[in-house]
Amino acid sequence: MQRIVDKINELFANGTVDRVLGWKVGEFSYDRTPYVFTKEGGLDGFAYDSFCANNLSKYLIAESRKEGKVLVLLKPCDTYSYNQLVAENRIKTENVYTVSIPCKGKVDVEKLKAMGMTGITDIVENGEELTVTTLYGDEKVNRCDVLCEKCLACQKTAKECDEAIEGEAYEKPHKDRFATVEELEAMSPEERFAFWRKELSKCIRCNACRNVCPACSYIKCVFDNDNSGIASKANTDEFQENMFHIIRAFHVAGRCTDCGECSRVCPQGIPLHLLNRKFIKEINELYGEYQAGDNTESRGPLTSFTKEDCEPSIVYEKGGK
Amino acid sequence: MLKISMENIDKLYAAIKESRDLFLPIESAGQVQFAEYTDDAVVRLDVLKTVKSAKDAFFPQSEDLMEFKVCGKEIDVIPPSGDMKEFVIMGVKACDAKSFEILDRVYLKEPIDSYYALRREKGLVVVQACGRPEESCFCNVFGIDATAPVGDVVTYLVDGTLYWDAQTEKGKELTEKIASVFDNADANDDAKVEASKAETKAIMEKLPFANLDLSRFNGENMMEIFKDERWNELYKACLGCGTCTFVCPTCQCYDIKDYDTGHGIKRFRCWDSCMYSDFTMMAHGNNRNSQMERFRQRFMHKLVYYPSNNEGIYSCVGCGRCVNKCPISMNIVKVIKTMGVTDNE
Amino acid sequence: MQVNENKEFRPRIVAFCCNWCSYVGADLAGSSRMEYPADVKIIRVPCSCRVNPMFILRAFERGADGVILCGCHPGDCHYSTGNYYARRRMTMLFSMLDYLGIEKERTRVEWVSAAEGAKFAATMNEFIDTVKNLGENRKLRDLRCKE
Amino acid sequence: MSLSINYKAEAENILKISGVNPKKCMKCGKCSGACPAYDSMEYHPHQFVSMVQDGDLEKLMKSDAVFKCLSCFACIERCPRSVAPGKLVEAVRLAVIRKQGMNRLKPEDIPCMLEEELPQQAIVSAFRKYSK
Amino acid sequence: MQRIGVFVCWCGSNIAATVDVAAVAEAAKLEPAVAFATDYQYMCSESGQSMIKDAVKEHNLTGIVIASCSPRMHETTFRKTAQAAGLNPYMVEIANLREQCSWVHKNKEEATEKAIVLMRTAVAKLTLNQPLIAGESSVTKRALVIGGGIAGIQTALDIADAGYEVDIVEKKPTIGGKMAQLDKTFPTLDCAACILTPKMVDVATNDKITIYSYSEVEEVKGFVGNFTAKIRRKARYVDEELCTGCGACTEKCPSKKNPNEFNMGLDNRTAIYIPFAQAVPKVPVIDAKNCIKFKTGKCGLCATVCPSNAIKYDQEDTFVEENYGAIVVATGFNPIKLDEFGELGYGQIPDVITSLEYERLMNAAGPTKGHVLRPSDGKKPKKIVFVQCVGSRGQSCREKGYCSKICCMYTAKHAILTKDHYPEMDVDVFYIDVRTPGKNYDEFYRRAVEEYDVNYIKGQVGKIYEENGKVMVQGSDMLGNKQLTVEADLVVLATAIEPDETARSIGTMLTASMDTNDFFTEAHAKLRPVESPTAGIYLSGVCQGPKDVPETVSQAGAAASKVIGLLAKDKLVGNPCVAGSNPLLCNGCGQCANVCPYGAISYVEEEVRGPGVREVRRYAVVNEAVCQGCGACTVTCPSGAMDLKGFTNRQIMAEVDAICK
Repeated sequence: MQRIVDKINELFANGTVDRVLGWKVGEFSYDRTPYVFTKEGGLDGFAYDSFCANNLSKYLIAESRKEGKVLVLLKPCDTYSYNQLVAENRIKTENVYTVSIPCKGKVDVEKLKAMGMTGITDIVENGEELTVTTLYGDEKVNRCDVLCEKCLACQKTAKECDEAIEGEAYEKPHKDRFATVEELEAMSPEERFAFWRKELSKCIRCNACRNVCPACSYIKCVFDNDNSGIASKANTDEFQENMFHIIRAFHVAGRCTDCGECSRVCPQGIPLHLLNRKFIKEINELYGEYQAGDNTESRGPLTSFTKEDCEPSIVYEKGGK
Repeated sequence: MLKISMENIDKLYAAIKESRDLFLPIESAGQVQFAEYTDDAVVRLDVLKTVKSAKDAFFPQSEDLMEFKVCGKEIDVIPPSGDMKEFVIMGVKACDAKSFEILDRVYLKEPIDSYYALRREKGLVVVQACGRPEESCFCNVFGIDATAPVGDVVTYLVDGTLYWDAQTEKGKELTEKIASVFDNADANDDAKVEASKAETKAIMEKLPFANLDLSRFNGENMMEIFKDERWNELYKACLGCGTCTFVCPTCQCYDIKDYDTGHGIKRFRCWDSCMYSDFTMMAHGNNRNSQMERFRQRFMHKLVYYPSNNEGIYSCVGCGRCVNKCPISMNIVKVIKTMGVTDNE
Repeated sequence: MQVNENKEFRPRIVAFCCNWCSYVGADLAGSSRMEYPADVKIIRVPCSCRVNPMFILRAFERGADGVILCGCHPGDCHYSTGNYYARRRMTMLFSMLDYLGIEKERTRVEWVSAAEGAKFAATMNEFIDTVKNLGENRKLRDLRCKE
Repeated sequence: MSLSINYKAEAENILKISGVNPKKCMKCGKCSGACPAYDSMEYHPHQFVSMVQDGDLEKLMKSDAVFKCLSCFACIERCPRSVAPGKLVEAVRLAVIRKQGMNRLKPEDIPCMLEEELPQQAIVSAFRKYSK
Repeated sequence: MQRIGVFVCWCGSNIAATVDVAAVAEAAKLEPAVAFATDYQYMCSESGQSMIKDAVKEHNLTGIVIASCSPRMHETTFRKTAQAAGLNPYMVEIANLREQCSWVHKNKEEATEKAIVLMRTAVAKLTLNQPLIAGESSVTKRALVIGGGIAGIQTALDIADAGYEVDIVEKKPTIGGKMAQLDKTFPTLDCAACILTPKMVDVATNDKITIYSYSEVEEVKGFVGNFTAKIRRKARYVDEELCTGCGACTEKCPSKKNPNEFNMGLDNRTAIYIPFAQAVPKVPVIDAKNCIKFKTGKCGLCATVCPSNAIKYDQEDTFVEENYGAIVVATGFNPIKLDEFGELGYGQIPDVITSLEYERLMNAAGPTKGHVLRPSDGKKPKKIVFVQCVGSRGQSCREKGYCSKICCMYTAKHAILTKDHYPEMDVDVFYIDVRTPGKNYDEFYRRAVEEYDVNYIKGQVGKIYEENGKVMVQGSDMLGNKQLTVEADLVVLATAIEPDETARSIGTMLTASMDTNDFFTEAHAKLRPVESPTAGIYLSGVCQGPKDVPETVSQAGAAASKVIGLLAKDKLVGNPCVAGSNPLLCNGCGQCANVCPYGAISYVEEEVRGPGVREVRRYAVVNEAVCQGCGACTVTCPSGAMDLKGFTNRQIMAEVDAICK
C-alpha cells in the first residue's frame, strides 16, 4: 500500500493527476468505500487492503467527464472492465491515468459471518492467516477459505496501464471457474429448475447486481423504462424473477469480463456469476475463447459471426441432460 | 411466563398453524427470510437478522390492489376481497417490532391505507429478545431495548428453551388456544431469562455505534443540513441501487403499477426506492435529478423530515441491515457521523 | 382445478418468420394447400435478426407453449448477415433457458427458404408434436396471464 | 493362410482410423504425381482413395503396395483438398499387419538384413512399421 | 385512441369456405380500438376498395386492418387505398387469413378461431402504428470508379455516355489494368491491346471522365447519393499538364536496370518511365526508389532533356476532395504469390514461369518481341508444359478455395497460339478438369486438342525439378494410370488469381461487406449481383469474383446501368421502416454499428435535451437513407434505445400478447 501512496503523491506533486479514485476506510476494519481523493484534500483515509473489493472502473464514466485528470487504481480484474468500457466509448481516456495494482484476492466478510463469526470488531491479517476479533471471542481462519467467490477462480493478470505497481508473487487460487456451471449442466432439467427457483426466488429486485455492473452502464435500463414494454419494478411473479435475470445476463453476454461484482454485492447471495459464466463458457466453446476487455478493439462475440457457426439446435445435443 | 423446549418447537408451530398462517425466519439457499412455515422448512429463530426485515408481513414487497377485467368493450372493476386469514409472525426482533410503529404512523393516519390496516388487524406479532447483537446494531441509539421488544407476545430463546410471555389481549387469546404445548416457567427460568438479558445489555454497551450522537438532528437544522456541502462527498460512491431501501424495516415508499394480463389489468403496488432515478417520476420529469439529491432525500427523510412530522421519532431503528448490505459500504451511520457535526468542526 | 381429460391439449405456438424467406415459405405452404395445425400463429418480422430474446420470453410469459423462429438459410439473408447474428443470439438464449431447467425443446430455430413450403409445413407439424408431448408450459409463464 | 475378412467393414474401419474423407478428393492426381515410390507401387496413392471408398480393399490388402510406400507424406503435403492419401496407405498397412501372422518383418529376418551402414534407428522404425 | 376499421375479405370462397368471415368481423367489433368492421367478397376489387375508402370517411377511421390474403400479395394495394382515403399508407395492417389460415387448415371452427386471433393480432399492432413518412435525400450526379482496368473503364464509359460525370481513380501510373498486359483474348484471339487501347483513348478524351492516375482513395464519407471521397494524388514528379509524352526523358535516364513491372520483371526499365506505349495518360513517372537524383542528389538528366520543363523533383502528394452519388468498385485482381509452392520450383528454376509472364513473352510488345524464348538462356523451347489449377481449388492455407475460372481458357489460348507460331513445338497440358462454359469456349478448347495437337494429360503435377538443363515435370496421368516425368524446356503455371491487395481496405472504407477471400459480397447473389449490400456501392469486374473479359465487360455495363438508374433520380425516397435511436436512452456504446450491414449508424457527441436532461452525450444516429430496416441493431442495443419503425418492440410484443391471449 505504501508504494501506491508514494506513487500517488508523486503524481500529485508533478501535476500528472488531479484526483484519485480509490478506497476509503470505513467504520469497521473491513468496510471500504470507493472515494475520490483530491490533490488538495490529500490521501486521508486512503486504504488498499484485502477488503477493497469494489471494481472502480464504472465510476470513471462520470469521473472522466469532469475536468482534470483522474488516477484510477485498477486491480487486475478491473483492468478488463476498464478496457471494455473504453471499447464501448464510455470513458474519456484522455482524462484518465490508469494504475494497475496487485491483488491477492479479497476477503468476503459475509463468509466470515456465515462461519458464525458475529460482532466482528477487528480483523488482522497475518500472511495467510486472519485473526478475527469478535464481541464473543477471537477466531483464526485461513485467508484462502474466506476469499470472495469472484477471487477463487481469478486467473487474470493486469492489462496494460499507464503505470503498473507490481506486487509480490503469490499462488493464485485454482478453482476451475466453470466447475459449478458444469455441475449444474450435469443435473437433470428438473434439478436445475429447482436450483434456480430456489436461488432466484430470493431476489428482491434491489438492482444492486445491475447497478454495480460495469457492463450495465445504460442511461435507462429496459426494466426502468415504461416504454420498453418489459419494465417492472418488483418480482410480482416467478416469471418476472426469471425474466429479469435472463435478460440481465443476456444483455451483458459477450461483454461481461467476469469481474464477479454482481454476485459479491447481491444482498441475498444469489450466485449471479453462474449465469454470466454460462454464457462465457458457451461462447468459448462454440465461438472460440473470448475474454471481454482483453483489448479495446475486438468485436464482441454477439456482434460478430462466422458463416460456419453452429446451429441453435446444438443446444439439443450439447445442452444439459 | 410459559416455556417450550426447542426440541418440541415444531409442536408450537403446528398448534399455531391450526388456526392461522405462520411466518417465521426460514432458511432457504443460504439466506434467512421471514416466510410461511411449512413442514420441511428450516426455521432459524437463532439468527439475529433476516436479510429483508419483517415489514413484509404488513407491507409486502408487492401486493395486488385491484383488478380490471376486459370483456369486449366492457371493463369490470374487481375490488379487493377485503378477506384475509389471520396470521402470526414469530421471531421478530426489537428493531423490526419498532418499525411497525413507524409504519403505522404513515399508513394508519388518515387517509388510512386499508390494505395495510387489514394486515395489521389480522396479524399477530410474536417478538423475540436479541441474544447476540452484531457490530452493525445500533438500536439503542433510538431508544430501543433489544432485550425488551414490543409485541403481542414476547419470547426469549435461552439455552434451548423458548420462553413465551403474552402481552396483549390478542396475544393472550392465542396463548390460550395453544396452551397445551407449553409448560409453565418457574422462578429459576425467570432468573435465566434475566441473566441472558443482562448479558445482552452488557454487550450492547460495547457495540461500536452505541454512542452515536443524534443531537444535531433535533429538528432545528433542517435547511442547514439540507444545504450541507458534504452530501456531495457522501453520495459519490452511491450506485443508486435499492438495497438499503429494500432491506430497511422502515422504508415505506411504494409505486403503483398495472400489469396487463391480456384479459385485463392487475393493479399492484410494490416497494419503490428513492434511490432510483425514476422515483416519483412525473409528466414533467423528475424532481430529484441527481443521485446526490436522491441520496440526500433518503437520509433527510429518515433523520429530519419524518421526525419533524412525528414528534421527533426517527425513521430508523438501528437494525444495521443497510450497514451490512450496501455494495459500497455507505450507510446511515456514516451519514449520521458526518452530518451530526457541523462542517467547520 | 378441474381437468377435462377428454379435451385434447392444444398448444399455443408463436412463429416468427422473416419477411423475405420464411414468411414467403409459409405462404407457399398455403398456396400448395399443405396442412398444419391451427395452433401456429405467425408474426412477420423483417429479418430473423429483428427477433429480440425478449419477444420469446414475452411469448412464454403470456402462455405460449412453444416458440419457433424461422429465417433465411445462412448465407441467403436478404440483409446479408442478419440471420448469422440471430443464430448466435438464439443459441445463447436457448442454452440459457436449458441451463435454467426449462425444456429446451420448446424453442427452435429453423431456416426455411421462400421455396420451402413443404419444409415449413413439415417443420410446424413436427414442432407441434414435440410441444404437445412436452405439455403445457408451466415453468416459464406469468400465472397472472392465465384466465 | 486363409483369412475371412469382411472387406467392406474393414474399409469403413480404415476410413475411421485414418480420418480421411475420400469425398473431398477431386481426382486431380497430384498425390500420384508427387509420389517418389510410384513405379514400385502396384496401386498408387490416388487409387487408394477411390478403392477404399469403393470398399475395394481386398486388392489393396493383398498388394505389396502398402509396403512400398515410403511414408514420405509428399502426397499428404501436396494434396490441395487435404484428403491425405498417405494416411490411407498407412491405415491399410496397419489393417494388414494387424491380422494374425501377417507381420511383414519378423524378428528372425533382421540379422540377415543387417549392414554396417544401416543405422540402428532404421531397423527399429522399420520393425515398428512393418510389424504388429 | 385509434379508430380502427377491420375489413374481412372472403376472397371468393378461398377464405370464406374455411373461415366464418362474418364471425371474424363480429369478433372485431368487440375489440376496444375497432370502430367499424365488415366483411366483403373481394376487398381488393374496385368496389372493395371504395368500400374501404367510404368507411374511412364515414367512421373517421385512423387505420385499417385488412383480413385477407398474404401481405405480399396486396399490402401495396391497400396502402394505396389508405392513402387515397386520406390515411397515412403505413396505417394499414394485413391479417393473413388465406395463405396462413384458410388454405392450411380444414376444420372451419379451428380456422375461424385462428382467423379471429390473427385479426386481433393485426389490430393490436395497428393500435401502436404511427404514421410513417419516407425520408428523402438528394443525389450528387457524379460517380466515382475505383480502379481503371477494363471493368472500371467500361463502367466509366457507360456512365459518361448517359451524361454523368465520372472520376476514375487508378493507383498505377496508367489505366488499362491487367487486360493491357494480355496478348490475345480467347476465344476469338483478338489482340487485347487492339480492343482495349481505343477504349482507353475514349476515356482520356471523354470530357465527362476525369482520370486520377497514380492516385488512391484515402477516405470515403457519406451515404448513397451523398458520398465524399478524398483522393490522394501521389507525386509522380512529372507535371501532367506540361508533359507532352515525348519520351525524351526515358531515353536519357541513366538508371536502366529496374525490373519492369509491366513485363512481369522479365526485362528492365528506366527509373523515369512510361509503363507502355499506349499508356493513358501518357505521362512518365519517376520511380523515386531507383532514381539517381533522389538517391544521390546528382543527375537530373531528365529535367535537362525535357523540352517542356515538366520534371518536378519537388512535387508532393496532393489531395482532391469530391462529392459523388455512387461509387463503383473495380479493383480487380492479381495472380497469387507462389512462394509456398516449393514443389513447383517457381522462383528457383528460371524456366518455370506464370501464365501472365508467358502472356508477356508472347506479346509482340513484350520483352522478347513476341518470340517465345526461355528466360534462362534465351533459347527457343522445344517442349512446353502447362500446369493448371496452381493454387486454385485447394483447401490448405497456401491455396484458394475457389476456381479461378479463367485459367482453363487462357491455357487453351496459350497452347493454340504457341502451336500456331511454332508447329514443331511440343505442348503438354496437365489438368484436373477442363472447364469451358461459355459461348464458343468448348469449341475453342477442342480445337486446341484436335487441330493443334496439344497433349492434354488428366492429372496433376507433383514435382518440378531441374536435371541436365531440362525442367523435369513429374506428374500423374490419371487416365493412363501411370506416373509421367516429362522433360520440358519451359513450364507455365496457371496461377490462381486473388483480389487486389487494396480491396480489403477499400471495403472497410466503404463499409461494403466482403467474403473471406476478400471478394466483395453482392447485395443478393442472384438478383442483385452488381450491387454491394451497402447502398450506393456497386461492383464491377473481378473484385466481386473471378471473371473473364466478356463477363467483366458485361458486369461493368450492368454496374453502370445501376449507377445511371441512381444518378437519374433527383431525390431518393427511403423505406420509412428504418431504425432510429432515442438519444435519451442511447449511451453510444457502439454495438449497433458493429452489426449494421450497411454502415448506416454513426455517432455524434451533442447536447441531449429531455425531461430533466440537458447534457452532452455520445449517441447513435441512423442515416435513414442508408438503413434498410433489418433490425439487427435493435436487438443488439441493450438499453432499448434503438427501435425499428413499423416493427417496434412494442408492436411486436403487442402481437405476441394478442396471439397468446
